Amino acid sequence: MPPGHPNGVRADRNWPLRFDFTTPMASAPATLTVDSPEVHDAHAHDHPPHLQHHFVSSEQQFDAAKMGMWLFLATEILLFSGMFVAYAVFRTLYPATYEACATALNTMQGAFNTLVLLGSSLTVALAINAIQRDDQKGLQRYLLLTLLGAAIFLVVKYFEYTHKFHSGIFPGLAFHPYGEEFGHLATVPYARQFFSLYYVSTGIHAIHIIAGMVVLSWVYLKARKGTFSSSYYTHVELGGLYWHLVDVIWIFLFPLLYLIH
Amino acid sequence: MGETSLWHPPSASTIAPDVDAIFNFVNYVSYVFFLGVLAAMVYFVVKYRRRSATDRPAPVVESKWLEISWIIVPTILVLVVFTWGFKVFVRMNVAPPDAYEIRVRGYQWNWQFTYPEGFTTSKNFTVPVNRPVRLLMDSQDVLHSFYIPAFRIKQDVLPNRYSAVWFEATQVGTYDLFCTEYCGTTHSGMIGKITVVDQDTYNAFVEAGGDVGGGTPEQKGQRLYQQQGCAGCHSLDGSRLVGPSFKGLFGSTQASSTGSHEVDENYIRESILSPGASIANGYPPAMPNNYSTLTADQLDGLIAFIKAQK
Amino acid sequence: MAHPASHSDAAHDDGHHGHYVAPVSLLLKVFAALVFFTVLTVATGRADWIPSALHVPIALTIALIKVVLVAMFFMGLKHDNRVNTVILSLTTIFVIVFLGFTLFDVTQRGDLGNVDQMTAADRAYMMHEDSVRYAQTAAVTAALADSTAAADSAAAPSAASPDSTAAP
Amino acid sequence: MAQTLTADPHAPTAHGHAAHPTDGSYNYLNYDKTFMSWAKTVDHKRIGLMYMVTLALVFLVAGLFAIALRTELIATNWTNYAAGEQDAAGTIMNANTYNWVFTMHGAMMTFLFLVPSVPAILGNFVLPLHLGAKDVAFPRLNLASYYFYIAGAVLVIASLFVGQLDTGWTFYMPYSARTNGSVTFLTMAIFIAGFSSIFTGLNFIVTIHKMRAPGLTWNRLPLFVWAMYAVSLVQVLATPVLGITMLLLFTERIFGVGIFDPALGGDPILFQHMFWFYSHPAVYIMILPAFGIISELMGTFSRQRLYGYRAVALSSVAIALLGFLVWGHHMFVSGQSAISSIIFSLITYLIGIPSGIKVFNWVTTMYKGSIWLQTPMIYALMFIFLFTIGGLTGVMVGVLAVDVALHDTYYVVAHFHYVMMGGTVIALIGGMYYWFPKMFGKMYSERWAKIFSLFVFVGFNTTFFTQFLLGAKGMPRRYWDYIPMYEHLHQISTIGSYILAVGLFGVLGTWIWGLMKGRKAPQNPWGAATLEWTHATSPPDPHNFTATPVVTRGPYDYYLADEVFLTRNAPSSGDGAAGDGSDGDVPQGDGSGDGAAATVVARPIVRDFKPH
Repeated sequence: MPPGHPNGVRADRNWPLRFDFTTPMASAPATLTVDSPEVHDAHAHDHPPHLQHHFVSSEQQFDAAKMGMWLFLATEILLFSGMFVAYAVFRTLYPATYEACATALNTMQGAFNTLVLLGSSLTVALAINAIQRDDQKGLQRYLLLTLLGAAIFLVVKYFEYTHKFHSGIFPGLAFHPYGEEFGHLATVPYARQFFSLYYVSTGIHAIHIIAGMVVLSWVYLKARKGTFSSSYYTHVELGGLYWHLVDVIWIFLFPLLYLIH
Repeated sequence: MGETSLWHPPSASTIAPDVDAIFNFVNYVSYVFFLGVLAAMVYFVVKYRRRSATDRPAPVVESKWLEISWIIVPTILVLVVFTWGFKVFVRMNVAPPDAYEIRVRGYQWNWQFTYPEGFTTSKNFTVPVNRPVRLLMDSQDVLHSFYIPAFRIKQDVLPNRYSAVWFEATQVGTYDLFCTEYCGTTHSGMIGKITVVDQDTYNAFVEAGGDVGGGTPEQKGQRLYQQQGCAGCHSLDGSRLVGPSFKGLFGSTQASSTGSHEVDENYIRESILSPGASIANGYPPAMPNNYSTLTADQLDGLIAFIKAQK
Repeated sequence: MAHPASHSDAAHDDGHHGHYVAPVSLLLKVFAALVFFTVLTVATGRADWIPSALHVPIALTIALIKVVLVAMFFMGLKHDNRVNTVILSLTTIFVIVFLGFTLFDVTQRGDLGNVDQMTAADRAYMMHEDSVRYAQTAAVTAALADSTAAADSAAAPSAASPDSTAAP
Repeated sequence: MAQTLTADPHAPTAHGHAAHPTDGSYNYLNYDKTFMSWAKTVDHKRIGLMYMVTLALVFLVAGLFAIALRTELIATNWTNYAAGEQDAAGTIMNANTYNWVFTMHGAMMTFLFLVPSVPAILGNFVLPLHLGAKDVAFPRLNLASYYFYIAGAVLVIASLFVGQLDTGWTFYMPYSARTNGSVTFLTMAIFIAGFSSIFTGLNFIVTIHKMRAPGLTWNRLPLFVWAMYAVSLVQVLATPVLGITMLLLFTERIFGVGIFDPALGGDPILFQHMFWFYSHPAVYIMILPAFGIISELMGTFSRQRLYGYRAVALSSVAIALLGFLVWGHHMFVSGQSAISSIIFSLITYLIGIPSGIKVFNWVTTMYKGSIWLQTPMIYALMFIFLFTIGGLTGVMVGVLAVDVALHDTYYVVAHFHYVMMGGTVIALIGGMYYWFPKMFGKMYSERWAKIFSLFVFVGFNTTFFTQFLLGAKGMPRRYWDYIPMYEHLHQISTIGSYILAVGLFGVLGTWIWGLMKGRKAPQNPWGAATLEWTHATSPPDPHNFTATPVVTRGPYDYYLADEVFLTRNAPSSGDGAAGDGSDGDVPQGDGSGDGAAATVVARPIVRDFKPH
């Protein structure tokens, strides 16, 4: 068996970009047809402790986990796509409402939060970089920095929400703006709907931030125990991917909600 | 009234024969395909049945032409069907500009028709034969769907948005009208009749303000009880539906949101014209606001009818 | 637990030596670019001289560039198994399909006259319904408003004027 | 083909190297019999069986709802239609109860039965075996997926105590915002059960990509695996949209956010777009796995290479992806723009073609084969019969003008049931018969299975073909009562449903009988050529294979499958002694007994085989 092809499957790992129906078993010579007992006994050597029994190699396990995470991210993107579709439909139907309402959102707070999230994305990437170099302290430091970024984001979000609540801008039927700053929204048709969309989409996003914080805290605790090394850092990688996705969603939410002109 | 056949309800509008023609074409082509598949299956099962447990049939060479032919032929067929359906669909949607326009409002669980002459009927409506009629429809509460099988037309009715459908009836007669979008408890009772009449009869119908039957006030009230859909919520036998039963209602004492009332003529009148004003205890405020267009004559009839339910 | 089969060649169990390690300098450069694009999107978003029709396309283009940067470098797609890129692309395509068809329908409604868009009368009617539903929750609203805006009592709404939302 | 029968030194209960018997007597069913060993299992085979039991219960409940519906419709409640006299009590239930029952029937059947059905039961059980893998890629996620499903099901039960859910399984706004609180529970149930679907799909995709046995290239995958791959793509890409739709419906009810409710400025048609963006692909989630099963059955019982393997494999994926472009054909009369309707109708036809290709290929597979009419094959033929009708009537309702007349009538109901019940459920039953010996190591009774298949066939067609006639004549769906002219057809349909119920209970009976009293199944009773039959015992080892199989040929290359034929005449170890005597030609010998692997000869790979 050629090295790099532990189970003869890797030959077409680029599928579906290179999808070839006509060449069966390009990488598996006919000798594969017999499971020789010698090879069989050779497995008595030590496996890494993290390798689950149904995988052949750490490489296979890592690739599978990563691909699974990407598929999960795909579902997250499609989940948010529903919010974006609702947004697009109503922005098309009631453009004036959207322009009027966006003025109530604080662009600077939004932009600040965007930068915070981008920064935390960077620190997660740096955390992976650190563990790839077996830098345990770096890993822990960058994970903490990421969690800090997430916390700052949520604090800013908290102030944004409460500021609006104080002027009666609630989601749904409770929407009832008043006061000097936002009182004029009471006369904007469908203003409530805009803010409902705002609360629902940023709310779901905030739930994702919290979920990401839970995941990263768990990774951090594992990191403190020294679980990870340059040869095994699957959870850091997966947590990082998830965190980047939260960032990606915000990259779209920010201009769509805050920058309507 | 048109003929019913195995596959079709009566065909009574200008569009119905076109729809049926496509239906029949697809149906017959389907028979051919289905019987072909069935025949091949039966033939193969008999001809190539297993002879022994060690049968080892040689693999069959795949024929590219066979594969391509059964991609091409169905594709052509469905494109023909699509184009045909598309043409009829456009005709179905574009009403002639001179169409006679009737306003339709759906509500739980009845239809209300407002004629251009200003009068209103519920549940049943009447149209002239051989004249395009456009129905401009909306809903007061939830989605409904306006369906007349004999005319092969259907259109969802939405709250806060008008939808429209048109037809030209070709045969005098009475046809069924259904709601086909699920709309709550009495969805299956949200049915009515459309009566197609010749122009003279229609003129008489318009002159009578939509109410062509005479009789005593009580008989009139009984007709209205059916037409206006009162039966959906108010029973005559004392059984509890959405609203209080009419049996023994008149003269009884009714506890309501505004206190206790004796049910007299004025109380009934108020309950019909402004249903929200006083809600009978133990019942939901479900009565629609649709009856303010009833004439004094019609109200008299309804009150007389309710009075008679002892 | 170990794998019993014949293929667990020790050479493949020693981890991720084949993995691409993104240099720190590259990550920092990408971050700088992301910050730049954020500033750019705020600037263009607030600029009056840009025609209003272009605001959304510009904002989305910038967002797309940012996302591509994050995906390629932070998320490592550039050096990853290509199947992950395929997953992301496929997802994007389906989001576009979803958005495209739905938006297309919304802009085309009523094209053959079978449906009319909302009328002014309907809006008024809708606002009326609105206020009815609102009145049912006015008590809740008032309670919430009281608790959150006790200080701002002068401007606080009273439950008696629920119609303030109903006048467009 | 090699078959090494070295004992598995890593069986779950024995971390040492103790040898276990490899004749199937030590297997995934009995290696640990405690309750917790099932509740906490990560074995895909056990999870498959757990789904099987749970889904059978759901099917039973939802099926009894259906029987109740048909019984209510056996007579019209209009005591005097002309005079408007109606019996409000109904035949057996009043209108509110009926609305509740049809909603529960629809919602449970679609979201809790049809969507998970084949992937959860047979996919879980068979897929890793087909791949020569020890398990799915993420076994713990697989178990989590099962418990998400259970959580969803529990919420559905909870909804029963809140109020009678009466929206129909489509939850159209704004009615679903107005009716009672059970909607809130059911939307949450579907949201949570959606995770189950997503996790299963995600798991399968990764498994197929990363866990194939040596030599198992993409063009050697059994078509069941291809179908699972296509289904999983749809599950991963479509289910999240259902999730957000349900979440928005939830917030609409709780807060009144006004996204869908027109009274608050929302757009009910947007709800339909979002709902059908999931729910149309969802019908492919339901039917594609059935295609996979039928491909397996046609290949095995015709002992012939599946005709047009590539076309069938790729058409599965094509259907899965194109299935996302046609959702608007559910909305031709909804108030959607006419131009959208026209585009959606056109694309609908393009997706009809790959389905047609499959039917032709299945039929042609029988050509010059060796057709063995065992029960699974009978169900496969039944599937082709019923699915052809379902597909052709699908062409009918795809015609713009005709759909305007037929939309929301019994014609659509009948079409849907021909595809979903006549397609998915029939294929599932066929697949269950096919894999039954592998799952439990027991044979069912061929004679009784065939008798009940007749009941199912007759009952099904009587029930649903009449509904085509009803619908074409204008009978609307979701009607508690109907005008008297439809009464005779409704009565025939109801009688058919009773026959169908007898057939289905009979099918269940044959399984239970097989489980209790069936004779021991050989390793490969059908002489099939895929890995679970050639390389795994019946029932399989806890780790599936005692040695990782190596694949050297396609899944239906019977002319190369020596191991199927060479072991055939091996002396029987007395397995078949306790048979019911009805099926004398089930092959008795198998390679599982006693080192029979010695009879297996490795055979060189044949490339570019050209038959004479």
